[in-house]
Amino acid sequence: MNALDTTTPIGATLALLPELLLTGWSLVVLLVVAWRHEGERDSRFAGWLSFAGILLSLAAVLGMWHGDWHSEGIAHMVALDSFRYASATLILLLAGASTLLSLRYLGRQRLLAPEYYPLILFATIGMLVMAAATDLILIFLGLEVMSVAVYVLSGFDRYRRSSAEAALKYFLIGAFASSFLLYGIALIWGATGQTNLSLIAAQLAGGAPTMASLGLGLLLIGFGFKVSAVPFHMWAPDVYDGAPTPVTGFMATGVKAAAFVALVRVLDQGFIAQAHQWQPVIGVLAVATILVGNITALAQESLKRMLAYSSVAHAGYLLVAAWPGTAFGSGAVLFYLAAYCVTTLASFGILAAIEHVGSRTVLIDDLEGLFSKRPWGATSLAVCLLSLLGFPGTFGFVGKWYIISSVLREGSWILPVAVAVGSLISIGYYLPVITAMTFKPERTIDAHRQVAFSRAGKAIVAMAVLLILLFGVWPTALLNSAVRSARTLAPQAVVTEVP
Amino acid sequence: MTAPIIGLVWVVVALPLLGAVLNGLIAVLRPQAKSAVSVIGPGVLVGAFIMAAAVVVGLAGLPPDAPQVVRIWPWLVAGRLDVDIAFLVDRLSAVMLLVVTGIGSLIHIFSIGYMRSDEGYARYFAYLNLFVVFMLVLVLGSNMPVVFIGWEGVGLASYLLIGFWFSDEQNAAAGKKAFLVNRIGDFGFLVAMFLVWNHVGALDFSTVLGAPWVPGGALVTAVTLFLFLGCAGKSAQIPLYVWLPDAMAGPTPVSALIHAATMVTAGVYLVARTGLLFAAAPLSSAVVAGIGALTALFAATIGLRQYDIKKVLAYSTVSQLGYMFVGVGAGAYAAGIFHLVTHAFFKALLFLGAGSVIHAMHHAYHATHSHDDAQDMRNMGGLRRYLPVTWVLMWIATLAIAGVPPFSGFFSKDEILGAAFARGAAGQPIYYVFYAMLVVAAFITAYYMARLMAMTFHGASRATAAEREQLHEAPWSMTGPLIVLGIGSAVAGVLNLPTLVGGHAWLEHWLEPVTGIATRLSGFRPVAGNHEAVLVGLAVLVGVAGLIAGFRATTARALVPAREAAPDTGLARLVYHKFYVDELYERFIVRPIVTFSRVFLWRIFDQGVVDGVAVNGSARLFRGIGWLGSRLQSGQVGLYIVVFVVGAIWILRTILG
Amino acid sequence: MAEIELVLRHFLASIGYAHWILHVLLILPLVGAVGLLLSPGSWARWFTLVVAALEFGLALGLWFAFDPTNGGIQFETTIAWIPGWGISYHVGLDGISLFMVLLATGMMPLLVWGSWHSIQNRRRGYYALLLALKAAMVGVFISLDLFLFYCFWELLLIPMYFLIGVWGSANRLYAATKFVIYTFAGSILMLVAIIAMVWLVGRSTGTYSFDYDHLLSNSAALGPAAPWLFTAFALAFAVKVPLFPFHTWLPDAHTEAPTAGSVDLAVILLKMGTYGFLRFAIPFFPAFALSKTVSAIFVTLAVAGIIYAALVSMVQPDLKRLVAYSSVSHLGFVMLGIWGSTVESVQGAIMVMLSHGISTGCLFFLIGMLYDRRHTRQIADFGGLARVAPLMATAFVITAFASIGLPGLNGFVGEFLVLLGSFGRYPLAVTLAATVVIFAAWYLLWAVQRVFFNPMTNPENRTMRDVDLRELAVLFPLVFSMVWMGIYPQPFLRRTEAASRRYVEMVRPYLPPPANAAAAGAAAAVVEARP
Amino acid sequence: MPPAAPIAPLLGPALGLSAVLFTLGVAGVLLRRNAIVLFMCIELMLNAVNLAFIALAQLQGVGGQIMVFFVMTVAAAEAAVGLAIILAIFRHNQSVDLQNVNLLHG
Repeated sequence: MNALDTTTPIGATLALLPELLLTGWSLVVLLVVAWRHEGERDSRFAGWLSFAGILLSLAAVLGMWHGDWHSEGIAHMVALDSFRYASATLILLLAGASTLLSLRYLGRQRLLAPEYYPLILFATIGMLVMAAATDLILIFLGLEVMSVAVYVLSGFDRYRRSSAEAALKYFLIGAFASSFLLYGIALIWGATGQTNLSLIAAQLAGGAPTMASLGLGLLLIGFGFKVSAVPFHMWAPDVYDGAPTPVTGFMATGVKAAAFVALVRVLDQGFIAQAHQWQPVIGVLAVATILVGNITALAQESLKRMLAYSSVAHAGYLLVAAWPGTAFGSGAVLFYLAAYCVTTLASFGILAAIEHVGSRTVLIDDLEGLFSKRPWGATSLAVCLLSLLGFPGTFGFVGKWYIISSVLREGSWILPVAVAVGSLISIGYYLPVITAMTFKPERTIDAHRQVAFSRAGKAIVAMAVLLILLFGVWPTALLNSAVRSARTLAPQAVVTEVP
Repeated sequence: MTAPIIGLVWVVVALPLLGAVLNGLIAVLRPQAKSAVSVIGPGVLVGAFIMAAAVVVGLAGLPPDAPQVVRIWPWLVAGRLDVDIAFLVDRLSAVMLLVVTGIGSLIHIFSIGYMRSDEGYARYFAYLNLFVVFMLVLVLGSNMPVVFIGWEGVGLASYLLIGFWFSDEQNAAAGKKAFLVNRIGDFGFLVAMFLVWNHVGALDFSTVLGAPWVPGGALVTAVTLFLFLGCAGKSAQIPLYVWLPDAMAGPTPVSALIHAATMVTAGVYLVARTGLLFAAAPLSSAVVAGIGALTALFAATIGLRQYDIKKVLAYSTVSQLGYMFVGVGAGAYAAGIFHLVTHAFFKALLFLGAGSVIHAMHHAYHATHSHDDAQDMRNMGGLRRYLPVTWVLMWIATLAIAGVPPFSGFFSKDEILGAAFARGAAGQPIYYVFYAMLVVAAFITAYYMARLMAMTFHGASRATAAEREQLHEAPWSMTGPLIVLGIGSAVAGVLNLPTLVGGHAWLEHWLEPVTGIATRLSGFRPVAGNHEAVLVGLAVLVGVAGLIAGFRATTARALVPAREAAPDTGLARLVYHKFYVDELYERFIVRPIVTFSRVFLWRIFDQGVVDGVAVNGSARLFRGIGWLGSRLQSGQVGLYIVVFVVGAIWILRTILG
Repeated sequence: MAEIELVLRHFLASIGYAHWILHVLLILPLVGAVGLLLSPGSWARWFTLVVAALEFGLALGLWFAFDPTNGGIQFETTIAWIPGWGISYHVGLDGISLFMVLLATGMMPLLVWGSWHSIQNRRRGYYALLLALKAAMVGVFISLDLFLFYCFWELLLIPMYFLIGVWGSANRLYAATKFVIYTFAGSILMLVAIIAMVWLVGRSTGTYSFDYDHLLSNSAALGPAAPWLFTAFALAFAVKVPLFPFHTWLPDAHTEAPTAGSVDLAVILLKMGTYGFLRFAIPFFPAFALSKTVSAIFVTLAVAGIIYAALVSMVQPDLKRLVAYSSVSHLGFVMLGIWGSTVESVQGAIMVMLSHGISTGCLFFLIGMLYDRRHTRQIADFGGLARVAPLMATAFVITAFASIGLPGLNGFVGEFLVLLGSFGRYPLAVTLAATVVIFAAWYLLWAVQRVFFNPMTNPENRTMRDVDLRELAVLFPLVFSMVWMGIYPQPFLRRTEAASRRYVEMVRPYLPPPANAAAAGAAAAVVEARP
Repeated sequence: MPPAAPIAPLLGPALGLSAVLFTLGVAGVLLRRNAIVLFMCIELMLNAVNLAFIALAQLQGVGGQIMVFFVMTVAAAEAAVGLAIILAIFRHNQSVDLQNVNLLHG
């Protein structure tokens, strides 16, 4: 319908419309906060302003999606397909939700530098680029834009040692991993002369030379880090733990979502012919991630750390979904990402509301009696945890079911069993949280008095919970949309000539 | 070919059931309404007796070989199984019907006086009526499952009545023990049913008995042996007899009705009912007779040294049941049933007489606030002066059980002895041994009965003067039934007067259509007349000798009340303690099972292995691994990098193949 | 009676009962639960009682509307749910599930009555959870779509978890957690198996569907995967049954749960496992499930469980724990009956499920009443109670005897049919299982003796109240049905026969032929006499 | 396939050097404990990649050189942020030794 030629300047601009809008808007916000950066009011203002920008960008994405904008010929640099639109929508929703969840938190924790919101926007831009990129260079650029912003965000509470430490760890290991990714890009380019995924696929259709395989391996290492797959996951718990909670939520969802959609696009669009090479790697990483993430989470006493490990484990499930390399599997990635992100973000949002001012670690035992004091908050958290667990009737269950389906379809037995076993282990740490909240009496008379949801936060959490339940019961529309989006991911027409 | 009255046989069962329900309601709602209970309880029984008599008369008017099956309603209809609640009215069940309702009525009437002062009066009659219901179902059942209802139901009633005074731990335990030991037998009954079902595909008696069983085959032997296990439980035969002496913890009329006259004879009835099977399984029959003979002798021996008057009678019952089993084991089913009937009379009489004695003693002790044991014969003595009616009647029963002509026991016991001997003569010499055992048992029986009489009624009274003043005969409601039973004990022999003395063996002929075929099939041949005379003579001689010996031996010694008596020593002690069989069971069966269950199955296996190692262990294992993994997450960037690089190298190696 | 049935059937047909009843049964408790949460807390009990009574009243129509001659699924409805994925809301009932639904709904008013005073805190939540639990239970038994089934199967854990955890007794945390993890552990692999089945069947037929009928009629396509799939299904169901040695969650859950929780566990939850075997695990994989080895394993475990649990039950110091172990023993009979694979044994198994629900449920009610009064369940704390609480003692003794399997009460019917029906195929196992008549009497009568009989040594028992009218209203229907099912089980057997026959015919080709029984002929004249 | 580049005489050695440099960087990251030094090692790795791009540009055209510019830009941005973070840590710890950076663990 609306075909764009991305090789023309106007085409490229339109193709990048959401990113460009957001970039422009973020600069405006940056400008605004340069003038208004005193106190909570200004911070909130910046927050709402950023939120408006996100909405604007979201409108652009939805418009493009609805208008079925697609590229003429192969997509250069940026994809114009439903997969991009779907993932961009998800990312923007996450960014918006994170923004709103931060409003009250920053005020409470006296993190009143309004640069926070532009940074979120920058990270979001990076994510959008990653989700859109059909070119390795663009993926790298998007990844770096995102990462640099997130490095700063994770250390945003710079007066706290743990936050600074988180930033340092994330930065050092992140940069280290980026160089692997970059080396991979270099080798692939060297082997094929291409950085566009479809063209790479065309080059490698008959088999990959060693250099390309090596490059693929290095790419996987880089992505492995970003999605926090075992054994590249060890930064994740520490960083998630140290970063301010809304940032953690954003990292655990947005960053992971962007990394996964980019990974899936790289694998399915660029290296589908090499599936026999990367499938064993992804498979082993998936099983290891599921097991390590879940088992280590069992030993956690801090809720945040537990959620961090749980998000590592969920990366494992997502890797399982990435394993088949089919439209079905990619659909599962999208769908599970949605399920996981909605749930995880809501969990971190609730956690952010529970956290004390000052000594911030929330132990699982601290939640005792939450239900009797804050029934809705506790119930929401319980629903989230059940969804993470994959309990029927929740979003997470449909997601897991979809993942298992997509893998079983390809004839793998081990991965579905690993997912099942992982879920089983995970009940060992999700359940005690619910137990603590509901079964145990509060420890002190004024326990949970400090729990504070902003109105926006409440709305976000409530919406997330409703989505969890709604898509747990009526997932049809979303399932279909995920599959349809994923279908657009197949390598585009095999082109042998470089245009 | 029906008599309409037979179709109403359900009324016989329904009446006591009505009584049980009404009395039960009274017990719950108005326990003090004793007069109503006194009317309802025995009333329904008398009504049932009249109805039963009418049914039997109706049956007598029919051709002899036409058993009447009265279907009440379909019960277990599933797949090929089609079991109705249905009653079989034939000549065998007719006899039992009369015995149960007849003796039952008398004992119910007796209970009015005996239990009147008890606070659980209504409850008592509810149970007693309930018992009769189940007993009637047992004898009337036209198929094995319906018999089984009665079979277990009487166990239930027995359980409730033995533990009637449940606040005493001993009574409660005795009730439980009775039910449990019975259940061992019921297990046999069940398995027998399964075997039958598997072979025949039906469970009603006419089909089962008419099925083609291979004579002497393993299957029919197994069926009958399992059945006999059931009978041994219900009828207190070795090795399952242990519950019956304990069952004396119940009220004495209960002992008379359930544990002497009716329930315990159910085993004998069942063997007679399934006589065709036993006849086809000579091995099982020999086992039945052998166990019977052994029990007869063994229990009689224990009876020699008991001091509790009811315990003596209990062992006597066990012993007499042994006689009956020898009879049915030998193929003389009619003889077994005959002894069942006469035994019902004289043993009920003995128990009720004992009840009368206990009632008197208890009353005396109660009035004088004494705490002595009202059932210990050592505390009695010389009671004939205070309880003359009871004394006379008890002697009649004693003579009957000792086999002194012309009292009823003489005829029935004699037939069994004759049957055993005849079997021996018919080429199964083992039966000679059984015969000899029975003869010895007969002597012992006479001996301990004489001892009982001597200790209770004769000699000097060992009660205190104050107590003696309170001793008196029971009211008419109690002595009346005693007298009726006394008459029965004396003359019930005419029911089956042997041809030897010019009788017509009426009962045998009456039962002929039911048991005759089985008797013939089992190869039973009565002994010739002249042999019989010798045997009879011997039996009488033994009985009389036992009586005299027992009486003289007892009166020869000076007896002291229980509290002053020295404990027994040596063999007497062993016998007094019933050869320590209960203790052996306790030590080698009960306690090992309990200990094994508690220590091994529960603590070690259930909690230790399954729960501890497998369930909590695996949870702890995962948690432990998690803890280790968590420790690995040391916070050191260096370590993270190392792990990262290791992973990177692995990926590169893998992807390069 | 027959006329009344006929009239009722016509009436029900005229209001389209068969078309809406199952949906209503499913939704009504949920609506009730939501309404409860929205209504004032002081209404909670009455509100729930009304909903429960309404639910049961509606469900009772099933008794009449059900066609006993039809062995197939009745009241069937299919509504597309996730159409592209072959998932639909497909519900229906047959003779196997009919009584489970009736039992679940029939127990509900009693549960409310039974919890009337014993639940004091957070009443609204408690009753809302009870209602939700009920909906999930009904859902499990009427689902004919595996996705739907699995959802209900798992959803049931949540209300139960909270019921145990919030309103349970001292060790409730451990028990609730153990219950959920144990059952979740069992069933998670079933999810994989269900999906795998759908794909395997889909690949060979071209139709990807979670529909029960579709999967059943094409189960041959599973081929070599069948053993694995069966194992996954069997594990889920075996835990729920619970089949020895997967039973250790049960004593804890039973013991710690509040009365209503224990009752629901006993009455319905345990039946889900055996129901699963009857409905899914065996029909899907008959060749493997009924093969010699697998049969041997299951029959051995069933018999081992029967005897083992009885022995362990005997030595329990805690009344609830004792009854909990006795459940394991009873459910072993169901398993034996299922593998007996004759019409008699399968009908017997259903009857055991039903009667175990009633008698064990009643025992739990009684123990709950004891607990309400004395705040202890230790057998040693009681003694001689029959003196102060004769009615309670009577009810307890009757129920105990029903549980022991006294003929004339409900327990016997099922156990007898199971043993009788299985004897031809497993004579040794049945003989061993039959020994439990001894042990069952042993553990229950011993408990009865120590609780209700014996001297009253503990002075605290002296002032114990007997049951009041409300409690009587709970006990009476149960005791009444025990007697009814014991002496006239025909209405129940009649309704389960066709379905059992159908089931047996379905699995018969995979069985070794049973020992043949001689045709039975009636020799005796039959006198019809119906009072 | 693009037309084979005329000659790439230094391709092998340059790629080899790039690999050596990259490995040296990895080794440095593995062995050193000072955050600054670590960061420099990472820069070394990025430059190794740059070298590889340049070397491969002989084969695949000018794209390699363009990419190097991207990489340098990104490296600069990373450096800015990274040094700021290291500074923040230094404020807390008075050292940039990574062995002291283990508040978060477990």
